[in-house]
Amino acid sequence: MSERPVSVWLFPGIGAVVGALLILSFVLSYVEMGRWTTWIHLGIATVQSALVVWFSMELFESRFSVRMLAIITPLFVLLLVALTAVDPATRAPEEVLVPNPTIEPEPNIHPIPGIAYPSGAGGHGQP
Amino acid sequence: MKNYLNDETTIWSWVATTDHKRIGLMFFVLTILALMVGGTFALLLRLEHLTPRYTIMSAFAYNQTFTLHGVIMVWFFLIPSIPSVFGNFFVPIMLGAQDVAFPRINLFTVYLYLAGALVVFIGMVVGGTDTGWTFYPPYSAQTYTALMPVLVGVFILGFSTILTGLNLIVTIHTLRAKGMGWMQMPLFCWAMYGVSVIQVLATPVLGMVLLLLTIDHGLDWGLFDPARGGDVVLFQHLFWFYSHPAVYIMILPAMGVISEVIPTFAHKNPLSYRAIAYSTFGIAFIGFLTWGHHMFVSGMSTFDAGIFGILSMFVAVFSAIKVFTWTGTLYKGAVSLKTPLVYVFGFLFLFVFGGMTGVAQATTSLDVHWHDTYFIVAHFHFIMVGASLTAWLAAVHYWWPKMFGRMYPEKWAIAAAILVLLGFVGTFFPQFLLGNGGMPRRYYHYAEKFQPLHVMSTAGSWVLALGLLLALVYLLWSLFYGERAPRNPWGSRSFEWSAPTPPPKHNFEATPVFPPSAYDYSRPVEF
Amino acid sequence: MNELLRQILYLPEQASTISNDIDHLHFWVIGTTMAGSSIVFFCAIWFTFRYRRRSEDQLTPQVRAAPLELAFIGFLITFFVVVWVIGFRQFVRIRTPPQDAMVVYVTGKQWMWKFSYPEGKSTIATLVVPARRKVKLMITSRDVIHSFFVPAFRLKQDALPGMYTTLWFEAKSPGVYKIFCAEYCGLDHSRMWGDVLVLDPEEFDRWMEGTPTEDVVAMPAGYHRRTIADHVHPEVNPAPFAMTVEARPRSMADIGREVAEKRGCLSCHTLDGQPHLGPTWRGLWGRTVTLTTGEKVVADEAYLTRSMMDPMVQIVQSFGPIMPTYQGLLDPAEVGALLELIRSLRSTLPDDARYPVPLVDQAGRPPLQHVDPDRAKVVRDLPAELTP
Amino acid sequence: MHAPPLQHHFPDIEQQRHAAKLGTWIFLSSELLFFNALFAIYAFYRVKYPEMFQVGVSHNMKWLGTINTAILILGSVCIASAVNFLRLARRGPAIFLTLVTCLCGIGYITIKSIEYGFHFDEGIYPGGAGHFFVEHPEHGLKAFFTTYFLLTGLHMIHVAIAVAILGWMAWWVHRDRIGPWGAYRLGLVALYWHFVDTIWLFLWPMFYLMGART
Repeated sequence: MSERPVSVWLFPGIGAVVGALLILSFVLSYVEMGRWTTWIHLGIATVQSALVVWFSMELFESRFSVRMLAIITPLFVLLLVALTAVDPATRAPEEVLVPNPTIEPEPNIHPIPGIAYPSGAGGHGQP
Repeated sequence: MKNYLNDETTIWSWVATTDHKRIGLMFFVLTILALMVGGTFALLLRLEHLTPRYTIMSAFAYNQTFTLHGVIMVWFFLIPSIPSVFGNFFVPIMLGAQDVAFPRINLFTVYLYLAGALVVFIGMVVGGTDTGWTFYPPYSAQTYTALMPVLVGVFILGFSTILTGLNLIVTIHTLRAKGMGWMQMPLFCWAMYGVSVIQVLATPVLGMVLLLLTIDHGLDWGLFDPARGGDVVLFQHLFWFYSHPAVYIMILPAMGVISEVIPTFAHKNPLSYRAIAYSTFGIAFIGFLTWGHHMFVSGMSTFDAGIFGILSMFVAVFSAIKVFTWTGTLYKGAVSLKTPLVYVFGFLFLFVFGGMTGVAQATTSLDVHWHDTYFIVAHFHFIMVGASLTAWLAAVHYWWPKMFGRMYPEKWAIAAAILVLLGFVGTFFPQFLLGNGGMPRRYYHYAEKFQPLHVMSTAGSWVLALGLLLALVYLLWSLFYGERAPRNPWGSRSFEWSAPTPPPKHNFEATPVFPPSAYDYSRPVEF
Repeated sequence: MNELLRQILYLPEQASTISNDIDHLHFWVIGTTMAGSSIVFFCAIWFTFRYRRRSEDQLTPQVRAAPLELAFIGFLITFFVVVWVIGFRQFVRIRTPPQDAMVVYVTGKQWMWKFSYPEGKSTIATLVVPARRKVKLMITSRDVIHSFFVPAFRLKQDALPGMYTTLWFEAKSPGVYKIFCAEYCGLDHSRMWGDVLVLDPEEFDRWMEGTPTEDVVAMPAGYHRRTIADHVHPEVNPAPFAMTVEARPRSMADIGREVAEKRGCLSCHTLDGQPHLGPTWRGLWGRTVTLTTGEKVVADEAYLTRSMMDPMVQIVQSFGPIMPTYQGLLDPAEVGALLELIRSLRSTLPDDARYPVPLVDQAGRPPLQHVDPDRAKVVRDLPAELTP
Repeated sequence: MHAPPLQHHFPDIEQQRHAAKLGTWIFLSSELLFFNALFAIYAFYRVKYPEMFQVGVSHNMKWLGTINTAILILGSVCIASAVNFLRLARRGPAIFLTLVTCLCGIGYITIKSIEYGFHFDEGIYPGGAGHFFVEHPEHGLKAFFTTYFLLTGLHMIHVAIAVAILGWMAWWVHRDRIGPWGAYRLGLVALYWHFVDTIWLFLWPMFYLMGART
């Protein structure tokens, strides 16, 4: 944190730009973008967070060590997310198997041969 | 003469100290206790394997023993053993600072370690868990043993590691002495910087994974339960994203110690300072890309296995550069063979052999046969015990005079070193052959044909235990009866030897002025 | 040379076609490993003696060796990449099963392997395959992760619950090869063994036609074949005064089973999936159940406890209102134990999973494309007792 | 109006400030990695069940999510200006803006709780419990909503912590009559708030926008 204060209107300005991007992203969510939906929304979010990090977190006046950290950590996020997401994406398609033969119980016949349902009161067969 | 040990001797001055040297000593005692507990579990496991079926404990007790052996050795000894002890103690002195950047946080890490150890001990006493130190669901989500305390204990300990890493990074960035740039710093500080980066960036993922497993086990949210859309391979991805960098957390400090010991005892500058410094960073960052080689046969896609295979190969290149530079440092030096150097030679052979078998496993097709067999057990013990424990012993002997002001008995130390190295090879070399023969890991009951190799391995483990006990005995003896250590017993040019032995509370009488390089042996020693 | 190196490295015999190539790569990589580490070690020893310290204040020159180091790195990178390329090509060969392979379904269950053949035959712990024919295994698990590992074939594949993984091999010659479970799966993980019984194709056909395994092949003397009851067999697990299998800490599910027997639940309900007077408890947990009123309910703790205490309110379709109420008879611990028992029987396969056993070719079902039609027809006409 | 205690082992106050800022940034990096594991879970399940995630996303209420994002951005602007005012030695507006940020945080938590209430009404509970999953038995939905509750729940906890610390800092600035020299300490807490805000800037499209065409 350096001692030099900045103009009072810098941060509201940044807030306005981020807000505008917010509205843009919200509107875009109604537009049918097909494959690009994910990347566009994430792109806008990256721009927004880059603005917040660069100005609000005073990265513009921090020393090199802090900036390096602000660049490396998102790289690690990208690294884990990408390499974890590649696995299900490139898995071999599930084998086509014959469905499991489910045995449908016929209504009035008891599943065990030789045992009949007690008919009459409490009998199972009523519709 | 006033030094950090007898400055003030009330209990409170130790319990609430913010002196990085006292905190290093406290971690030193705690990690040795952890080594003893973990070591006894290891000996019990080896005893059990004398006969193929029941020997001294039941299958359930065996499963608990190897789990606790893994948890205690990995998290309570290997990870904190060099960064928290020698990193805390020597990095400020090497940089010419009076203390670490955040002394109070440093003290907090000791109490986090104690809290984590207490919770895991409760778990151990209450029943201990039998899932292995890798906690793979769905078995870990279904086991009815005391899994939760162990998970919470390791979660707490994770924060202790993160804060130690944070402390060391900020210290190295902000507290270097006047005129000491990044390339004038001793190489041990480079290794501590690399380790701290991994600690800060990898341990949070472990914290989250253990938290998720606690939720899955306790609240049954079924995040990894395949019947509810979960996927067990996902847990393995997240667990190994932490656990492979954790393996580099264990080996990088060992490399830092070796980069300090070899120049001192060879009285020669390292073959190339930049090679070691940059390969530390290489290992720290590429280490994050290679976790998939633990999962070649676990249902991961073939394409992903290929990517992880080639990335795992590149990490080995950086380790090879370091080994090449260390061996080159001995060339044209003035080598005097003392105990730390005996351990270093053990390190060199075992680390290269262990490391190359690691590269062999990265060739995906060979790993299909080796995965989850004793070949893997032998490989990581070659690195963890053969390289990391040997380097820890070298560090203990190398810095013993500076820490306690006493010299250890040289003859006994070399005998103990020979015993440790021979015992180690006797224990773990047969396990390579067991792995080739197809003996799976974590087996209580094994096929008869593997018995001779198991008996050999158990005999080796007794020799290793004997060597370590001998080292403990003469080191304790030297604390009281060892001869007084001079300021610079090894004639080293590294900066920590310029401080008086043992160093006062604020490390230096006057603010130190260091020579331009920590390894300049072409000029006579100044301190 | 191959045989000598195999003996030295204690590798089992090379029984599958892929195992020869894997072992060749193995010898190359282990050879360089041994060479590399011994070179480093002897260099260090040699430098120690050649440049031992003669006097305490001896000074040493600053030495620079950048080009040598770059050459060393270059050689290493090329060696690693070459080894990786060979290794990955073999890995792809292992992981892509051929189209014309014969299919066998493998199911790992806590501490045993079950094999089922599309022709309808199924065996426990013994996988019978014809020699010199490609066999594709469809591997899954009923509860936790297991790993199907045959050292002699140099092959291994994890059995994941809720997912089918594939593994293929081609056995070279008849014989009996051990199967191990390589992924830790609980108490008797170390006893979850099995055998791959490789037969000549004609013998395999006779076995498939129903002659029991013992008559088909003479097992080597004293070869202990694994059966279900093995892990309780005293000779296999003699733990006289330590923890025997029975004395291991009983989980809630074991207590629940005793409560179910004591309270007479098992007289109407079954645990292994067979329909009986009451609905079966296997796979009931979390399943959507349709009631006689046609309404759908998830069988969770609430539904199960309510139907224990007041069974007449929600009766499952096609079952009679014959269950007595247990209000006041069961104390809370017993109810909890019963719930834990039912929960332990839940099916970890997703509901829409294709369960492979037994898939005998029937009129109303699509033809089994991966089975030769003539063999399926022969097996179908066999008397019931010969096909378990 | 005394200067902060210059700790014995720091050469000068500027070095101590840089150390404090670097320490906070490293702590934020470890927090980001803490969230990273959950981002990886979201990515894994989104790739595994793409169409179920579209259904899940379109099921969430987009309006509430957007209002929440606007609130957090407003909070971020206020706290940044508060640090700036404190550096200009105008303590009144600084305390006022810090309290406004606290209010934003509380507002965010109430809206989030209301949203959770709507989910519980529909029978959506974490872990795939609840009658919603009886009508829609697909697995992807169970995975989506469990990840949703985990990520937004953890984020809400972080917002609660931020509100608590900001409240304490506002009281500290007021009680000790803090001058411009103390601005860097308020700045550290501002960093934490901006971090929480940045995480939500990513969570918002992930759970509300991506694939929600209705």
